[in-house]
Amino acid sequence: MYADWPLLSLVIWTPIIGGILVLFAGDKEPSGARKIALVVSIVTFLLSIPLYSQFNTDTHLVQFVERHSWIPAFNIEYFIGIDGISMPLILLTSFTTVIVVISAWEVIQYRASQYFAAFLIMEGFMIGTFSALDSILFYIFFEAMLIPMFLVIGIWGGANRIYATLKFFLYTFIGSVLMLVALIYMYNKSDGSFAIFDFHHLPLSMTEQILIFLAFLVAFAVKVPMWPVHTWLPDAHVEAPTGGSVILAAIMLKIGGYGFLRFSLPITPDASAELDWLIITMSLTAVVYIGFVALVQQDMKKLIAYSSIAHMGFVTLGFFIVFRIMDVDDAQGSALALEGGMVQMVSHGFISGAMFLCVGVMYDRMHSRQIADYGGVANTMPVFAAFMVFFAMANAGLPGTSGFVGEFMVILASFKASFWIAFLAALTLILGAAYTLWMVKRVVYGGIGNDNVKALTDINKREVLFLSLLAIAVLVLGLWPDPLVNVMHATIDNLLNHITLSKI
Amino acid sequence: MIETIVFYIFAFSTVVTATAVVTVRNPVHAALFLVLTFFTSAIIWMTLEAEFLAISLVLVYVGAVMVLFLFVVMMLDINIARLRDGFVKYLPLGVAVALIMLGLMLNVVTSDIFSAEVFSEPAARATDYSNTKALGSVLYTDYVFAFEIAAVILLVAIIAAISLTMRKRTHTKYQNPSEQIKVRKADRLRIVKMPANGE
Amino acid sequence: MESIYLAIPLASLLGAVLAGFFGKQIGRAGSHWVTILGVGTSFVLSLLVLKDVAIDDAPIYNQALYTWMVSDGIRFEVGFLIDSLTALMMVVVTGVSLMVHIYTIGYMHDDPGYQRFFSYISLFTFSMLMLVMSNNFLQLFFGWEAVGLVSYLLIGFWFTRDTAIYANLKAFLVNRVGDFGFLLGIAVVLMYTGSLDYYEVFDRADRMLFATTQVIPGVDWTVITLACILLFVGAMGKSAQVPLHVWLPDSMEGPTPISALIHAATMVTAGIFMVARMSPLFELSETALSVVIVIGATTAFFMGLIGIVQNDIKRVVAYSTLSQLGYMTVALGASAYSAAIFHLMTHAFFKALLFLAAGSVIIAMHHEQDIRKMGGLKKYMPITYWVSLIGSLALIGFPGFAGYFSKDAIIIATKNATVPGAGYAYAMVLMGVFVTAFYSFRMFFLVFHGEERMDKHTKEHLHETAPVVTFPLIMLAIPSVIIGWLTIETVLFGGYFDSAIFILNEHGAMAAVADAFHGPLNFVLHALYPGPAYLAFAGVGAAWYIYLKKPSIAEQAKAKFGFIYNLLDNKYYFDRFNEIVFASASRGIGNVLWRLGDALMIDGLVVNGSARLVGWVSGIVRHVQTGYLNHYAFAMITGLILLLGWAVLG
Amino acid sequence: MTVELSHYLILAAVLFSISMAGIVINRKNIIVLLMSIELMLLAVNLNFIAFSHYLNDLAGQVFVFFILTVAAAEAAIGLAILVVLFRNKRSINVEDISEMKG
Repeated sequence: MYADWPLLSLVIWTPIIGGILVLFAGDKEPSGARKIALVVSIVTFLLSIPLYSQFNTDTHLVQFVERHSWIPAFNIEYFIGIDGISMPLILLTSFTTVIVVISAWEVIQYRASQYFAAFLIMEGFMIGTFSALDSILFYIFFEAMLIPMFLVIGIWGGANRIYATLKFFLYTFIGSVLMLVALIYMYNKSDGSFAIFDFHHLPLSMTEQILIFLAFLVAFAVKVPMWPVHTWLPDAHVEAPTGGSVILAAIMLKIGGYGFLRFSLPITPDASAELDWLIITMSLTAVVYIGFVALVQQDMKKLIAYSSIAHMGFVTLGFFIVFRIMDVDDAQGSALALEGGMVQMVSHGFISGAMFLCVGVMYDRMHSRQIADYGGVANTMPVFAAFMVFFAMANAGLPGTSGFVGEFMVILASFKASFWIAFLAALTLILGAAYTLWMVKRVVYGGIGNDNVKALTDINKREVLFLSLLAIAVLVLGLWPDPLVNVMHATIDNLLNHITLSKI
Repeated sequence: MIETIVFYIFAFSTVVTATAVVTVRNPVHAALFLVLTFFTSAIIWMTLEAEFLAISLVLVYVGAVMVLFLFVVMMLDINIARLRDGFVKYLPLGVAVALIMLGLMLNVVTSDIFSAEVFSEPAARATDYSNTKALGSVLYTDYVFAFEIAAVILLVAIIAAISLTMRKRTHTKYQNPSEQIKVRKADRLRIVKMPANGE
Repeated sequence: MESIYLAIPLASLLGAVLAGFFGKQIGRAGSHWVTILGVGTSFVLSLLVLKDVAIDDAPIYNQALYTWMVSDGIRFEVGFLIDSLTALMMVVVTGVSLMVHIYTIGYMHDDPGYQRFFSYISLFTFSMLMLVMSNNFLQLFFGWEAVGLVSYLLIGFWFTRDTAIYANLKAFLVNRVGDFGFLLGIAVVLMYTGSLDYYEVFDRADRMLFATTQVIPGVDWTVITLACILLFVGAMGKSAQVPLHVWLPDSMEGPTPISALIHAATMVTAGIFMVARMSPLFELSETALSVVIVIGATTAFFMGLIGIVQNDIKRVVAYSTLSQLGYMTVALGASAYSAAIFHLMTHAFFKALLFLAAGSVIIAMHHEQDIRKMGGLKKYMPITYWVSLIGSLALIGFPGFAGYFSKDAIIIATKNATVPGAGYAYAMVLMGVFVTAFYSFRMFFLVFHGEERMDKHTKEHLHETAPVVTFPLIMLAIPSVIIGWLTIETVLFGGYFDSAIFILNEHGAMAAVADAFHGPLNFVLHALYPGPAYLAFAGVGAAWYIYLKKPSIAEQAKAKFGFIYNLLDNKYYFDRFNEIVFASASRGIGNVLWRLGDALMIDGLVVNGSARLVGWVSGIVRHVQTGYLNHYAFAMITGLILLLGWAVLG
Repeated sequence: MTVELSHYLILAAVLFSISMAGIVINRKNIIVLLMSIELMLLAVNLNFIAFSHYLNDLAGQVFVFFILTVAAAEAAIGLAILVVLFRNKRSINVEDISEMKG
């Protein structure tokens, strides 16, 4: 039934057009705007489901392909399609957007229609980024999604939002400009093609590869973000409204990780192998260093932002530890590492989103993010406290929640490469638990800290709804990750085969 | 020969009047001298067989632009004395700049590149040759787009000039018929309940 | 049979879910009924399984339930392994849990979090069952962390108390340190055997035996040793072995039923169970066994010593738990796995009994836990008195009681153990017997005998606790007396564990015990020969003399051995050390990294620094832009002249 | 002695230099500044026409045509700005117009 539908295009453009509609709905009657937004986001989510259910897990070839000439002068095409590494992220995006729309329902009163429109349009751009197979198309989506996010933080953000937006924008923008240079270089080199898969098979010398690799690294490392280009993230998160934080953490960071898999590894396999020490060092620094930094944060959002960086460190670690594993005799574990990184991305999308929503729920009531302003929230908000503790445990990587799966796979795999890499990575078990649960202790537990906490009311049905949706996702993925992992196998195996072949 | 004499006379007066433009005290006088400069150069243009442009220079420039200048200058109540501050102070610098510039340019224009051998006097035109007609035929064919753009630029200039100088008069009283029609009873009439003042 | 296996954990889970999510709807009574029904079902079915395994000699059941994930050709599965070891553990877990459930009705009677509590303990039962029934490392780790989670939730059950939430965080983090090692251990196992299934791993253990790796460059380690030590680190965390024991005494902040169930009878023994389960691996590494026995012996003796100076009734019992866990660990190190499990079982009953009895005392004393404010309770609480006596006798290994059989078996095994460190361990466990008897009866005498030191108000209200409390006590007292007698022959020498536990021939400790064993009666009579039993009697005697006969001696000793007293009172300064070195240092490092690294270096110097550089340069260049029109005009003219000059003259 | 191209060019150069001197000298009087600019354009136009004549190419005259147009537009807007400026500041002294100075 779906065979001849341009399903992927629908998933990309429905939210964008829907967003424009929402914009037209105006702010005179905000309920109209948010109803349209909810319908659009749900429709998009429903449209994205066939991408999973109709997905053929036996092949590494891209599916749901649409290819039309777009700018013939430069051979730029509207070329989209998905494979095992982009499809889960698309579903994550469409799911998270629904959650964000629900979470902003009554909370956003100021220019509500524009707020919802920004998120819907951003959703379209993000899905476009994940499905673009033409590098210029990718680049356009990649940059375009910055604009709504820039507006979201800049308009609905906190006190210091201008600084945060500028930092966010400049950081990410500077990185991507270098990527554009690399793309154009390869365009010339490949006799006029911007198709990503043509780049995959483009022979490149070591010097070329290293330069291209570094260009991509800057673009994606900022997005992930990897230490030491991470400092925009805490600021952006702190200032962003709840929905902005959720999307930022749940989806935008994933684009960096996705970029590594789609561009860096297959296009520059030799450089990746050559420079793997760099990425591994940066990743482990992210895990350990950022873990310590997170421990001392006073601001809940900052703490979660830092924990995001630490968790994303696992993603990059998983992607690049592969080269170390391949040096060892039988190379078993390399697929484990890559898939672990992927699972970690998806799981982090749920968990960090949920954590930010939890903070948002409290912020809506208390208008403070400072840990010191809370204490004993469990007394007045028992249901909320249960959710908070649950997500905190997921954040600390408790088995049975999705947070465990990715970390587990990456740690297992990295042991193959080196005992000490695994050792440092596994420190997150302790550090992650320490910073998350210490925050929980100070915020949720204890006697009622002050009169403001005493006046808190427990979460309403709407808040229960979106938190439980996420809780179910986290739990299901933790108890049965197979459906997620299964779709990646063919693509990951193909990628592994590809990167073992030298391009020099 | 006659052309040479004409050229020298008008070239000389152009230079003199131009000098006067930049040196006289009163801006009104300066504007008038500028008008004279335009006149004399129009005649020089005539000698170069650019009749149409010569005429337009007089009509458009002298007739419109310079009159505008005069209007503005006379309309505004300008403190001339203040504007002349530093005239003497900057005179040497101005002369020096002009001389350097002139020297450099003369260096170029008197060189052999522009000598009479290279740029000889063109053959005389046929008597029925019309400069205006020729100009028109290229202007409306080869340069038609540029011409249109020029028209747009003028339009923009008009609108800009008007909108810049337009003043909002806040105290003017006027009627708004649509508001008058839309008015309802509730807008004008308030029924107040008063306690009955009965005996 | 498969559905029964599945039903055992799920019955508990169902109870937990019902009480947890619908606690308000089904009410307080509803909550305890569903959970007790759930755990009761689990218990009955577990007994059925035990009968099946022990009496009917059912074949080992090893089946995957479902595939958790397949990656890189490795199947991660969730499944059950039901053999003698599992069956025994299941019965112990569900049995003690059932008793604790019933006891809780009385203990938590007035608590507002009643439903939550029942939900938690049922959830704990589920997690523990998943742990012991697992047939692979992944699920083991699941259960491992899940019981840790429930323990965290339950220690912090009274979350308004600062001490409770401090203790639960501490417990979770210390356990995480253990899990950290455990996870790395699992990674070793997976990477060298390519599987996480127990049996497949055991089959391929020789791959680890002959492989070496260099953790520290230049030093070759046998992989199996590395794997076993890492796995044992996990056990150290969960079973509270030195130096990861610090969480257990603090965990007494939780409600007493929890202390009985989780922090005495079941969860803390997960480490012991795990090592026993891994016997085919540990047997292959002499070094690992040696580490195990030394750590265990240290815990057994030194933690017992601390018990002498504690005044909180629950903490005394907690330190005795630590010490007993040490005994079990020693048994593991001595390759006497079955003795360890046997002690685990007897200990589960009598320690749960002691805790619940302590809880009974605490209820009667209106939540007063200081034994210095008790005394002479015997006449007020006869049932509690007698069950406490039984529990204490079992604990000190009084001949004939359950603890005697298991502890004596361990001591004999240790004596015959050959791994390095066994001699040290033997000395420690022997001294431990005396210490155990001493602190147990110190507490017993201080609580139940002697003068009545409580205040008047409390005294007036003193009475025996309700039947719902005393019933589980009696139910636990019975096995505390007889279970050793009944089962020693089967469990230790009857080849019951042959299918589950693997012992190399050269590790003959257990065989030596078997040689010395000629029936339970003979084993009891064996106590008459000079040996540990006399040490226990001496301990009781000393306690009686010092604390009942001449209480002044205690004070004098305290004054005279001030240094030792302080050392013990401060628990060898472990807490202080951790507080300073780990907690403060982590925060310090975090602060330095954040303020220096992130804020100053990266943000300050690089990010804002580059912004400032741009600002600084433009601040200088800006002066060119004076804002005066004529300056610009002049600049233009100058530029024009220069350009022209360059074109003409250049 | 006939008139050659260079004569016209010299005349244009002299005019240009005078207007440039005018800009420097009358740096405070914005009206004269505008007039100087007109003069400058006149010099340029003269060049265009002279070349057009000697090269026999009408393109030069077309350019002058456009320059005249733009110059007229420029003068109109410039004067309009001037008027607004005078209204607001009661002065057309260049030194008073330094709002751009940060």
